[in-house]
Amino acid sequence: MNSGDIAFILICSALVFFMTPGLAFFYGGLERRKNVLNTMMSSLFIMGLASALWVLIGYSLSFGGNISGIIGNLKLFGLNGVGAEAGPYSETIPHLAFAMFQMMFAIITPAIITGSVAGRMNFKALFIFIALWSIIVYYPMAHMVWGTDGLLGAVLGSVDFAGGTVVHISSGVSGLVLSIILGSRQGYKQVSYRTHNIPFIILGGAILWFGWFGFNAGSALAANGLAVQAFMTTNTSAAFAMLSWMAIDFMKEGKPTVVGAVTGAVLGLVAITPAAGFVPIWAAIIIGITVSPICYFAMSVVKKRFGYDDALDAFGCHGIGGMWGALMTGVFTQTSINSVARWDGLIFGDYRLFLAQVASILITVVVAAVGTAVCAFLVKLFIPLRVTTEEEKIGLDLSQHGENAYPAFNGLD
Amino acid sequence: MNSGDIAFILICSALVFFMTPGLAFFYGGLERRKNVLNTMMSSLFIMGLASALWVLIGYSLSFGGNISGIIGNLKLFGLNGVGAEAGPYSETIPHLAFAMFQMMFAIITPAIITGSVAGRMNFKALFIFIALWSIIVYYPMAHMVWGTDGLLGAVLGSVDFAGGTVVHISSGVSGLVLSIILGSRQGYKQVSYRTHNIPFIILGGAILWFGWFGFNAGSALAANGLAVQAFMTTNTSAAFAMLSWMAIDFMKEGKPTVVGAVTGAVLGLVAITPAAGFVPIWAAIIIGITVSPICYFAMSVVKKRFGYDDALDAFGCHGIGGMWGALMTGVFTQTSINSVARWDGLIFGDYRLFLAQVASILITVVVAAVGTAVCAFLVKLFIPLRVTTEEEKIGLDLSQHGENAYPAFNGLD
Amino acid sequence: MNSGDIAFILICSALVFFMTPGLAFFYGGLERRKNVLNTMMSSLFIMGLASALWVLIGYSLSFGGNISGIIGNLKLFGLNGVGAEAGPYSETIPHLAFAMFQMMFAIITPAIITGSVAGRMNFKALFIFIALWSIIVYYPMAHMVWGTDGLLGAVLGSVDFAGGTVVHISSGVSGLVLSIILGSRQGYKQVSYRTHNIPFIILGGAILWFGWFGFNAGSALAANGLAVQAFMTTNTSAAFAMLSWMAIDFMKEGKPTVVGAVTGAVLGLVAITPAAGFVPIWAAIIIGITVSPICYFAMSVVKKRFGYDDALDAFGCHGIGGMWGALMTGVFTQTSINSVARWDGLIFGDYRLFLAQVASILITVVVAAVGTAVCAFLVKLFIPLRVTTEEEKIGLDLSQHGENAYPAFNGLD
Amino acid sequence: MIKVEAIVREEKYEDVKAALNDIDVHGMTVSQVMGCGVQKGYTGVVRGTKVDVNMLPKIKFEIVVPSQAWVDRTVKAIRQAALTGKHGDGKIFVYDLMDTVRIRTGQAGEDAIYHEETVY
Amino acid sequence: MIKVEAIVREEKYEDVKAALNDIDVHGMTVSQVMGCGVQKGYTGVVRGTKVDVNMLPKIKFEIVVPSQAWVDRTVKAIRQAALTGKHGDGKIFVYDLMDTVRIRTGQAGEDAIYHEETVY
Amino acid sequence: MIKVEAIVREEKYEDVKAALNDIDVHGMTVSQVMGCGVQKGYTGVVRGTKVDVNMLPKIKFEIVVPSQAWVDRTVKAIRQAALTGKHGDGKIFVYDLMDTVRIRTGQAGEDAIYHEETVY
Ligand SMILES: Nc1ncnc2c1ncn2[C@@H]1O[C@H](COP(=O)(O)OP(=O)(O)O)[C@@H](O)[C@H]1O
Ligand SMILES: Nc1ncnc2c1ncn2[C@@H]1O[C@H](COP(=O)(O)OP(=O)(O)O)[C@@H](O)[C@H]1O
Ligand SMILES: Nc1ncnc2c1ncn2[C@@H]1O[C@H](COP(=O)(O)OP(=O)(O)O)[C@@H](O)[C@H]1O
Repeated sequence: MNSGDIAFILICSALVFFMTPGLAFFYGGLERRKNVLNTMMSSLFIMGLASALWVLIGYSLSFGGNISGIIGNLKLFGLNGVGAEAGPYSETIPHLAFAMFQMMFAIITPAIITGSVAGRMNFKALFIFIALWSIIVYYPMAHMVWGTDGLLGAVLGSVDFAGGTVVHISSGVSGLVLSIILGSRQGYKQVSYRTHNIPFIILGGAILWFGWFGFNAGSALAANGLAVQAFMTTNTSAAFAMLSWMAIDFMKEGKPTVVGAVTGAVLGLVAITPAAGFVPIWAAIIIGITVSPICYFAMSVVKKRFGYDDALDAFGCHGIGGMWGALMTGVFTQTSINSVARWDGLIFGDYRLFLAQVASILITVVVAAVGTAVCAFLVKLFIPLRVTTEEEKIGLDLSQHGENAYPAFNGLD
Repeated sequence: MNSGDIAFILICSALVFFMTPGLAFFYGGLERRKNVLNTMMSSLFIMGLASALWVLIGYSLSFGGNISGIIGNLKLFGLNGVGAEAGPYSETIPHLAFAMFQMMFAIITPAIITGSVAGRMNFKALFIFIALWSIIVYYPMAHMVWGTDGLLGAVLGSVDFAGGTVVHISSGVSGLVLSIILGSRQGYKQVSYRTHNIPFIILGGAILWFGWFGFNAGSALAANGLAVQAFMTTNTSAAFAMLSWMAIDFMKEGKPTVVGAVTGAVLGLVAITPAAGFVPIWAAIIIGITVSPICYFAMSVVKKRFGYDDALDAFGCHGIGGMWGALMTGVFTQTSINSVARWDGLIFGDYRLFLAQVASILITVVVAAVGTAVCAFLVKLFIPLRVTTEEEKIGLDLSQHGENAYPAFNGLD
Repeated sequence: MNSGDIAFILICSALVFFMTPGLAFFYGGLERRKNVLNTMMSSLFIMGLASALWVLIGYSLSFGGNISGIIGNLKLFGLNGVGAEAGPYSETIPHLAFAMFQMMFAIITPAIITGSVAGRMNFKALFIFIALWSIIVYYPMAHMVWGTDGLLGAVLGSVDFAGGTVVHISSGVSGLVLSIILGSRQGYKQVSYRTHNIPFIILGGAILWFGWFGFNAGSALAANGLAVQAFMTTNTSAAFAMLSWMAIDFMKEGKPTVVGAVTGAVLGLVAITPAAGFVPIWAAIIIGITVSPICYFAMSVVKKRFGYDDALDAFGCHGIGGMWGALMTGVFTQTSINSVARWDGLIFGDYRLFLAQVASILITVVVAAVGTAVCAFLVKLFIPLRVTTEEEKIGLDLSQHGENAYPAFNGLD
Repeated sequence: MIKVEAIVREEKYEDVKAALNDIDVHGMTVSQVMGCGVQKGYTGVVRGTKVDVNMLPKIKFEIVVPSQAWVDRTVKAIRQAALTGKHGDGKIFVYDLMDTVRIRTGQAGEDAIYHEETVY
Repeated sequence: MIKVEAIVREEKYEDVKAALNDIDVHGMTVSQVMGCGVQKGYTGVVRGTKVDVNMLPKIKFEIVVPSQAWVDRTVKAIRQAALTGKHGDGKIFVYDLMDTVRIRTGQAGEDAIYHEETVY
Repeated sequence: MIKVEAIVREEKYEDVKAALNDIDVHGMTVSQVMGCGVQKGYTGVVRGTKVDVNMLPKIKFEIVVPSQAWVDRTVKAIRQAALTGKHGDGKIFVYDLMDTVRIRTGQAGEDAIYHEETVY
């Protein structure tokens, strides 16, 4: 037990927790005014639901025991036996602290999905979907990548420092699949969807960046040199990705946009996530610079070409950005930085990690896509996934929650 | 001295500090637009006033010496002698760090009161009231519960991990009493008061939850297993209380509201506060689930029945929620979790702690109610407590501060 | 290496990072609606640009080697060799952690400048200006004050705990000079500029205060008694400065304004910055109380008299407040609190530190003023500094970024 | 068909609405406007600098009524509710209408604004 | 010169705009208003307490057209687009204008609203 | 009683207000509206995707004046202040009023808008 490490993980847990409301503002600002509350609520309720599930069964299914490298078991039901002593994942902090830190990841991951389906999903259906998805997709993913004897990590040898596959690819791909199952918003393509509150996007983006330090540096599970390294690669990638998006905006439209700059920063954060504690700082620069154009292309060209309505770009940001990050981890990892990686990256002459990363990405895509389809199918048995046309027109704030976000701003109080 | 503990308490102090502006947004969003600045300012100025008082006399009166178990003395005036060495309340952190952490509680507690009187109290009267109340109610309460040889803690044996009585019951009850003394807002009951900015409520609620980790986990005064335990019970209670309010909303209106979900989360945080470092996680689940229906009842039925105008429900949330939490602490405490408690809770077969909790709640209610009446009486000698009818109509932002929160949103700035 | 210290510096770095978006909201709320995004973006892009520059050359030029006490060299280019081992500035944390913590200062400092030029500067020119200014003014300033064998610190013996000269005087004076070079906004003096969103000012101010704990306490570079002392002086000065501004408002207009209270708090934070870890708590009270009237005078009388358009008072707050703080550091410093100071302050009978402080202030003013003029001249060679009259009228959000902050609030989105 | 347009103080919004309800005028359209006139605003203070606020928020009521008799009742009710006696109480403007159509039913003229039962 | 003023449901904003475009009405001024009439709002719930919302957001279109024939076309287009058949669909008010001036050119009368090429 | 209603560019708000002050028109009511006409907006970009903004923010001035002579002066002043020569400068609409009432005094007709001393 080390009080410095405990202090660090406790505060990092709080920081990661804070990211979910940050995401609510990031997404809420991007949505149209009539849907802002529903969009925010779609992240917020998960702070309740995913916490509750995690305490009851989630931690146990993710990190307790091991069934074929795919999922844990229920021996730690209700966090039974998870207490002040060290657990199997770290010797210097209580087992419960590890469970808590991991809980915050189990909250924000499903919240990311909701960006894809903003503006049209029935809130009750979303509630059930998220519960199912946590069980069917998230806990297995967490186990496979980070759990004892997990398939992707321990067996295959792929690495994921803070959740490139578990968090970003899984949620981004699930968002895409769910948005296709739901169909596009009414008038998608005809009507232009503008953001309704850019300062909220800035606020959300800033909270995300702030919290991401806890996310990535905290994933060292100790206040040590590795945490410092992850902190620095994180900030560096975000900074360069912001600049690189600004450059694209500038070259294409002559003006760097604010939404673009914030989006770029988030992309840099997404892409460095799997790599943060494995790569040198110069690699973080490369990862940051490259992720923006790739995702810009995905959001502006690919999305249009294929015509899916990934409303707030959960797939375009987290799906694509996460894949790029996971691949680059296979390119730039140095075992001398973190010996958790078995092999060096491609650029240092070893292809094994790179192949493991590719395999890991593919398996994650399949698990997320199939799992999402299954969850959607199950929910549909009981409740329609989508709101009615009229509810959609009126807006989801009023139709799903009976509320109006800022009644005073065109109303009279 | 332990650098891990010092780091932890410093950061936790910052987190608790951040809760007061969080409360400002939580309250500000709930108020009508014309009163939003006054509502926020009612929390903000306390960051100045209560800090100043605390440094000068507050810490000394609360934690310096002991007069009949009721209050401290003035030996530590101006934090004289409170420095880098350990103090009487913890061996691993500087005495000044303890004084600082406690200061943050002395800021947020009176700020909570202001929710009850939003929309009608003269700002100057409020300023003086808060100064008096800190001295007449808060410092004695802090001393009685947490001070050396304090009446409620050391003598009676009641426990309060992070401020169920000191912070929540005392402020909630004071809010109720002050709101009755002031009288209702004009047109209360006829006119419906809607929230004016729900995203601000979300922002404030999120900051509160985030900061509450510092509030409760920090109350362990060290980065150890107890802090981890308190962190986890805190989040668990908030999560379940959010879900339980959503369930009520759903059952009663068919739609979970966003304001309700955030309110539920805050209630869960309030209720777990006295219990956080004393109860097992499963008890936190029970506390969280039960607090929402109880407070829902208080806010929607009791308030209506009795007709008092507890404007933003400081009493309904913090008063009732705090009492429930303090009672439940008497039910679920395990001395094996924290040996500060002398006895186990009711459910483990010992009634002594439960009785001490009941006594402690009653004494707190009396101190807060009488103290508030005295303070209000004193203020009234010099200055009217309430704004004029016209000032109330025009709104307190303009009449008390000469400002308009968002002139550009119907103006043309 | 000490894990408590590492945890502390990592979290403090995150806190200081968070101040820059805080500043964006503080400034954004103060500006007119049509310029809010540009105002926020002027802080935000620096999170990208200054981070990138710092990693590449900034840290090396500031803290690597020493050329005549004025600037470092390029030996640490790309943070080469700055890693997990301790560096020359602290033995208990990795060298990279120190570089990271310092990076956050290199971000917020140029962001402060942008307050002076809000509403009229060409964004592209600002981008280049900030890059140049970092190299020509900031890195030398950081080196001279804090670097090994720096002119102002090591040689002259002046002290600056967390950046009174480096951060506040340098940015405030640069803002003033740049605002004079640019000229006033159109209609300045005829048209009244009102704040457009006071809750955002509150939010920004609260985040600044919150982050400032990391700024000042973190500057102890360890979780120890000195950090606790700096934390307490910081809060105390902010609290008294808030109260003292409220008193001025009350005496002059009969009503304390919210904008004033927040401004006062920020002033208290600015003024205590150089002094935080050198002075006793009672001195923090004096510094806090005095800074508000001085800056009030600067903003309301001096600015009007001389007619410069320091739009959001970067000079009035940071320039003047920083000078006052640096002076007071020469008055109240006690070597017994922190032996980094060679001499006691004036009030304890020694004039040497005071003289060093005066010299240090003067040199900083000259470096900032000349450096800013040079940077502006260089930028002007390639690109006009100011937007066109029409662009200014339409607003910088639309003209510089093609965006509208809240289209939904008078639009119909 | 005549339109009564009243510009009143912001804080009188609820009173005017209630007064209209009392005389059984239920249909109305309301908006937020800014206005100046004899009353020229007030002087605010931002960081010690005086700032003139010379456009004040006002509420505009638009009420279409069928006859001059209704106009008189409406004007009277509004005046009573909106009066403070101080400058800035506002103005009432009366316009003639060519026609009115109820979108739901297509009814024109008086029928378009005649109110059956009020429906929630 | 005649002004057609239509108050429609908020969610019909885009439909009405499209319908007007279809009949080649390109010039219009739009604003957000609140309204009540037969439709009296809904009841919200804040923390378990019922709250009456009796002014509902509506959109006001103002379209100046040159002739009665245009009025008829415009009214018809709006009605079709804005109709739900439920209370609250809104009203259309028609006013006579004395004059119109195009600021850019100084043209008055019909010329002021006649549209040449649409320019981006 | 005649009402002059001018829809002008947002950035011309202060200029128009000043111009009206110069010709001693002090009473006015102003609101934010959106408009389209010949000028059809601009194309924004959100994350690389083009987004059409075809309703542009405009400012509506409503000024009631006593006579045609005042109308002419007012129209001229507004035109001069609001002119850029580019599409989108806006329109001025002129309406006849039946009556005007000053709420404070109950004065009707011209008296209702006649301005004594301006009061702060
Ligand atoms: N000539 C006018 N045209 C249009 N609106 C006017 C005119 N005069 C006054 N108003 C509106 O009426 C409001 C109150 O008018 P004002 O002259 O200040 O007060 P009073 O009518 O009590 O003398 C103004 O704020 C403005 O909105
Ligand atoms: N007499 C009136 N004067 C002005 N506006 C009216 C009037 N009656 C209705 N309105 C406007 O028309 C809207 C719809 O009217 P309402 O009576 O609710 O529905 P419907 O016309 O379908 O019966 C109202 O919200 C209001 O804005
Ligand atoms: N027929 C109309 N009815 C009502 N408002 C109109 C009409 N035509 C134009 N407007 C208003 O005038 C503004 C400017 O008109 P526009 O045709 O774009 O420019 P211009 O008058 O310079 O040709 C529009 O944005 C709209 O608000």
